Amino acid sequence: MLRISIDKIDSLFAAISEKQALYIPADRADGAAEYKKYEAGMKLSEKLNTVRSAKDFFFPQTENLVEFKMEGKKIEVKDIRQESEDFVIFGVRACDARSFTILDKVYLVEPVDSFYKNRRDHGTVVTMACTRPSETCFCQAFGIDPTAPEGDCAVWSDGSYYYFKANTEKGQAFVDSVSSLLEDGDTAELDKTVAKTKEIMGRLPLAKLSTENFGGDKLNEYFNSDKWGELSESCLGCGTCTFVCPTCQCYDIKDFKTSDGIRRFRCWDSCMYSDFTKMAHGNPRLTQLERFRQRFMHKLVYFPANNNGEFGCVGCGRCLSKCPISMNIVKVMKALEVK
Amino acid sequence: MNKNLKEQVLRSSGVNVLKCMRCGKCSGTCPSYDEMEYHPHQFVYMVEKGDIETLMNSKSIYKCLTCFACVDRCPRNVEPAKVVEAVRLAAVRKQGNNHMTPADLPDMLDEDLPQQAIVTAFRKYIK
Amino acid sequence: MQRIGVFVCHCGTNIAATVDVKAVAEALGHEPGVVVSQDYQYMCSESGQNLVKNAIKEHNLTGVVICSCSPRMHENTFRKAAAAAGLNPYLVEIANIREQCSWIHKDIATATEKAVILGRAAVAKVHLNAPLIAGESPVAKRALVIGGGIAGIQTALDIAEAGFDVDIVEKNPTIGGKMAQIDKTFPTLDCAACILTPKMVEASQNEKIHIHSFSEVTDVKGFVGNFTVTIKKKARFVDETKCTGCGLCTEKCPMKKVPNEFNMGLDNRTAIYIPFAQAVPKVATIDPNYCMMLKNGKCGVCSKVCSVGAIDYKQEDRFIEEKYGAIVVATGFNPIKLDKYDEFAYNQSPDVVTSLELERLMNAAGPNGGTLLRPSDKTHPHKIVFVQCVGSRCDDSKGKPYCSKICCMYTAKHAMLIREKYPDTEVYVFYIDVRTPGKNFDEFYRRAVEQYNVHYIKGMVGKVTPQSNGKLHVQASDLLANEQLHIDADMVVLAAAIEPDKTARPLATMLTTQMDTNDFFTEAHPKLRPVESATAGIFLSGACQGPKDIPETVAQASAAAAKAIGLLCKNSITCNPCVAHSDELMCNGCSSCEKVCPYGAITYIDKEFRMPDRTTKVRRVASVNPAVCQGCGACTVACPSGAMDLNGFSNSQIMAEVDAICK
Amino acid sequence: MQVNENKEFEPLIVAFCCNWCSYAGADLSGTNRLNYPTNVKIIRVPCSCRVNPMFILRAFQRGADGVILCGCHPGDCHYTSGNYFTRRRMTLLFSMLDFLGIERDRTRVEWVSAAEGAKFAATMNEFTEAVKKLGPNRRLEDLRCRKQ
Amino acid sequence: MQETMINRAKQLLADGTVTRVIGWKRGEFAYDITPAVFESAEELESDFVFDDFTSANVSKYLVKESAKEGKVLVFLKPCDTYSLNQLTKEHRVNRDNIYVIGIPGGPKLDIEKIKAKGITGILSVRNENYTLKIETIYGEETMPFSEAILDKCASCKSKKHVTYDELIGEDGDVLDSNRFDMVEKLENMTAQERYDFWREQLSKCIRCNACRNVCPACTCEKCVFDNPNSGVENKAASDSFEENMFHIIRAFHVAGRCTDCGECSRVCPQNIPLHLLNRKFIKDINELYGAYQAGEDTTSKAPLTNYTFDDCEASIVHERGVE
Repeated sequence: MLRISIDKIDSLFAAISEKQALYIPADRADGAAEYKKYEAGMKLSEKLNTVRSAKDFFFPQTENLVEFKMEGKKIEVKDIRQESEDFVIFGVRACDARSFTILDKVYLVEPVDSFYKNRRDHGTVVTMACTRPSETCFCQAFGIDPTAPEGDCAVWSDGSYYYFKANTEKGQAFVDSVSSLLEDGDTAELDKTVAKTKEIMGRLPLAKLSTENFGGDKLNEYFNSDKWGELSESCLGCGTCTFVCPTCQCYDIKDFKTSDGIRRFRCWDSCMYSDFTKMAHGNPRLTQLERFRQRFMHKLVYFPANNNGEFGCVGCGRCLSKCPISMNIVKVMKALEVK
Repeated sequence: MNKNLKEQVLRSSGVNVLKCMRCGKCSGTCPSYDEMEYHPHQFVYMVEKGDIETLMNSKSIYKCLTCFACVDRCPRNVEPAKVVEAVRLAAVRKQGNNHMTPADLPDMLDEDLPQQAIVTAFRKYIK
Repeated sequence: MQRIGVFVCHCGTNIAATVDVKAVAEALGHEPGVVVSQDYQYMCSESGQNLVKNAIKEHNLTGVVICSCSPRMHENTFRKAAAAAGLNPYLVEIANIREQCSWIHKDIATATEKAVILGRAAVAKVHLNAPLIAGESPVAKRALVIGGGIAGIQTALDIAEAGFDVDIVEKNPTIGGKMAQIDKTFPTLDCAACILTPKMVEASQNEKIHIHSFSEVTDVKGFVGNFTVTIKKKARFVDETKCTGCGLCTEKCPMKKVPNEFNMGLDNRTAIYIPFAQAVPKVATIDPNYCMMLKNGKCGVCSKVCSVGAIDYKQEDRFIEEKYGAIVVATGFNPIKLDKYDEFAYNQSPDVVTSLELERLMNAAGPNGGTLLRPSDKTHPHKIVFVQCVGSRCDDSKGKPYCSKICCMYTAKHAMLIREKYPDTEVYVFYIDVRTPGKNFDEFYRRAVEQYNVHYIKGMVGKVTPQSNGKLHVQASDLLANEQLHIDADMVVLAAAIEPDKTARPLATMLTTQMDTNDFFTEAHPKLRPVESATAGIFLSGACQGPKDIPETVAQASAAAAKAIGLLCKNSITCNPCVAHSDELMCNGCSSCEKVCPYGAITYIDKEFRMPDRTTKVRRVASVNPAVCQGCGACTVACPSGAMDLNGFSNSQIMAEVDAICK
Repeated sequence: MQVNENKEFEPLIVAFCCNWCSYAGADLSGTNRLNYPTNVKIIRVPCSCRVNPMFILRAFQRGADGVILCGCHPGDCHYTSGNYFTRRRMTLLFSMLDFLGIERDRTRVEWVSAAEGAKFAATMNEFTEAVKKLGPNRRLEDLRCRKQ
Repeated sequence: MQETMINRAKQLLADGTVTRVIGWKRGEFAYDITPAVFESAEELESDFVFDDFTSANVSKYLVKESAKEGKVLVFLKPCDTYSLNQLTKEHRVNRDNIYVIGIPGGPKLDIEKIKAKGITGILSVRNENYTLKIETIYGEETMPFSEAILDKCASCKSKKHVTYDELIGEDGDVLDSNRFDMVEKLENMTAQERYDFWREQLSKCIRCNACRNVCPACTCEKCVFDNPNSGVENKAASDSFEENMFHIIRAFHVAGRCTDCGECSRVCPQNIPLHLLNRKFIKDINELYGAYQAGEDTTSKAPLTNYTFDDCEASIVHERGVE
């Protein structure tokens, strides 16, 4: 398998970033990790995951859609779409990698979202297998193997080397572009690391979490469950869970008045917000209970119903650690589950 | 007028002499009035004018009993006695004008005088 | 869709000389929503206004922008013109391109550019203007005067004279106030009673004036033109309608050792009493603290001697409620308590008295029948020391920071009267400054010095010590002679500072009027609206607003009456429609707005809302009384949710202006 | 406002003036023909206390380089107490802007009475100069509103 | 302590004094505790928890809960009682419908600080003599208790309960805290340094509104930032200006009302020290208008709805700072 010694990773990053923009998870001053554009000397974070997910690269929090120029009483519509530059995201975890599959099911089906597609076409996702999962991890519940991440190219580490394997054509192109820096090597050490990780995965507190009682056909079981009241009672209605979530895909479109016209942009929305999907006639979900239910029903029932049983959650655990009042999808599943 | 001295007196007393409305109640209330060359209300006014040296050289400042009657009764909270004390301090601090040298001490020893007083005076009046 | 007309005025050459008015009209014509944009020589002229009126009709305009002089000049002119053409007057906005553009700039290019921007801001604002209709609220044709001293009496007489009913609420058993206690008045030296009592009688006999003596205001609700006031008529245990004021009961009452407040406690009265001979109403009152019948049921003498059966030991406090259009506050003043001034020995010697006590000592109806005698031994004083500014102009906790204003003059009066009546008495006046601004005031003071030989000494008394021989040792400074004086006086008279009556502050709270830190009522404007409070419909009369002598008090009393009459004359009040309003759906009921409202225009109501889940919820929300609100907007910023907004200057309007200017 | 290489930087100043004192003071400086720069654009408000911190931020967002708030002198407020609230609100707001590193000379409160036409003009001249020295507002601008 | 609280709550439920109890409910792990309403002895018995991680200020829930029928019991730490007082003062809660039991305050633990040490796979956290024994899937770890306490507890302003119906344990005192140290440090920087500091911090903001929604002073029926008519509404910052504006206006709206409970910084998923903005206002208010502690009582006039004739002018901002 192609590999590179861990202490040479800087040269690999340098080589990639020469050709295209490279983003890697790096530690911030406050200790948390976030994706940053690679600059010489930047260190790959050892944190399990970033606070914000990798979906930002394809579906940024705000994005300009169109501009209207106004002069006096004349209005001119300006298409501001531009072809994206090629870029690489390095070090995406298996959970986030799966989230792109989910987002693709929303944005790449007809009508295709040209903004999303543009970025998706130009971005290469290089994933990184996990070795030190956290208590909040439950990707296994959604059939994700963190030791064998998806993405254009997967990378493993055994502590001494990074191993590379292309999953797609784009991934192969990526590997080819840096092949001069890679060498072939045996995977005996790596196999041990993977086996160890798999063993740890089995011991995680949420290892037994199962989705078998959820899915597209469970609408009637759960929609009117009397648990929703109790579960949503403490919800503050903030958007933390949705904004750190790698699969949340809802957005709102707004107009901003600039000095000489209007800029129409979209920005993430949250089903936890009181004006979520508010329309001219009013709001279909008037209480926090309904909005809270929407988020979980969407991930556990509605999304699989429309996507061949695929769930809208990847078990990254971000909402578990970031919710101000520690209410999350795991607690909801456990409370709700009817066996 | 010596600006520095005035500053020093104002600062060490913490008194705002501009609050004085010249009512003279301090002088009306002062038990040492007749002993003084400059009376409490004049004191305040002289400090305002910056005429501190005259005060420092006057015996009046040592005639003040610091009974604080003027402080208590001043309708404007000017606190004349604090100004008096500040001028005394200014006099004490004036270099070259110290009232004692170690050589003076033996002559001052007096069996009626508590030693404490001598030590205190010595500390206070020597450089 | 908005249809806005823009009208650019040349103002002769005032604007046109530095602003290219044609270019401004042209540029603004391209703004969204503008359907007509014209310029004209004099827009405020008859023909200019016609231009606007015709355009409104012809183009069916929904908004008008006039680029002209300051709105302070002609906003009303153009609003009237718009109204005449059938457009709501509040759909007119003015862009000030004269005072704030053409007159201050010289370069035509930049001045024109700025004029366009100012015009654009006005267009942006007028897009968001809403038609406003000035509300009206009826005026109750009755006034309330709180306080029955000379200020209250004068105000009541003037209002009654204009034909309106007026009620006086006086907390004491009789009206008359402080002036009734005064012996003579400066600078004419006429007898206070001789000029006051006829007014008291006039007030009592005027059909329009209703005196509620021995009464207090306990609650005030409502707003200008429409106050509802609760008055407590305290039990006096005598039926006012029956009592003839014959005074027999007061002669027979066995409880004769009650300190007489009318005489400043210098002598005694009975438990049932009439404060003084000319009291109005002349009705007896029983003092329940001393009456043995009320205290332990043993006596009943007054009831037995009363030939008309007016005594009613079972009488209770009564509350009456009345509606008023205007309220005049005339709560007056009191001398401050002197307990904290130990140095003047006020509490130690009966011969140290306040000036008001001296008034009683010298008054023919006073404790000594008008002969000045020392309270201690009833001997004639030969040396009297007056001390000025006792508690006035003080920067400490004991006194008041202000000048009490009246003391210089009454002390000159006292000194003069004493010297006149008792030429063998020496009089000393210790002063800090002698303040005599007033008609014939300084002449009066000079007479005291020159003609009556009163010793005026610049300096303050430091200490007064009662001696065993009955004299008062006065230690003082003479600042001009630079010496300390020691005088053995027979009497010392202290010119105590005056302060607002204690009832003023709770009253101010009820009236939602403002007070300064000294508890004087604050006038609406210190120069231009001196007799109105900032709360509409509340007027200020006399010393409750600040220290005043009698002539000033009477002048202000009549002025307050004039203001009140001006209000009462109206059948209804047109309200300024540019007032705040609260969006109840967004209001939190947090009370922030109420706390910054200077007018008390905001109240809270519990309102029922339909909740999303079809339940109902009762929530506390703010409600603005448009008749009281003056439209300052303080509440709009205090409101964190933005529920409070201001008509005519709404958040969105101001932000639209900002946007247009910064474009 | 834009900076042009060969043109001096001309700041945009937004002045909020209370109707009763400062707006009248501005009128007076006009009546007396006392010049101040065209950079200053006045917005009339009933009282200085009507000015919401949001308006001030809005002005900066939209491209103002300086914002000045004028009201009646303390004690003279037409509504008796409005400017006292203004004073506290603006002191705190300006302190916060300073805390965030926004140049303090971009904001000011000045009390101008209806009689102080000369003071109004002098204040505006002075303030415009002070803002000119700071250069364009970059720390509190919205790039979307920057003029091309 | 937990036992005492549960027993007292059960008593009050049983004798009908209250119908519901607001407290904390245990979670999946040692630290993920959720505020909850308990209605029965059984629920209390099985789920009620009070330990080193029960840091959430539950006073805000009283806005909703005290409007319902029946009295509600709430356990409040000293800092939480300030919040309740402020809510009472602003008529946002019905105090008569609340039964407050004052309980001892922190210091409480910050799981983020434990995780920042690289400790992961956390199964349990035990406090043994102020050393934390942390059991993880990767073995046991230890760290000093003092290094893991919440920032808000490290600068605790008061151990005193300002309102309660009964107390469990002793009442404490108002403390001399060091809470303004960081504000002062920033004040002493140059404007450029402060600007850079705040840009770095505020650019992290994802506008999740957690700070606002957790804040007991932010109980508006509709926030200006959610109201399209307010002129400042936005859902996400499209420009750094909007990041600044949101936090300036938010801090301004709670100026003189913020009780400095520290929840905003605790819940921020991006670790932005938002409390510094609030503390800046508190510090300014204390220095310029006299010491004022929001929530200390329910009657005093708030600094921004009050004034004195001789307040300092706004130019004081120019006069005092460093450049």
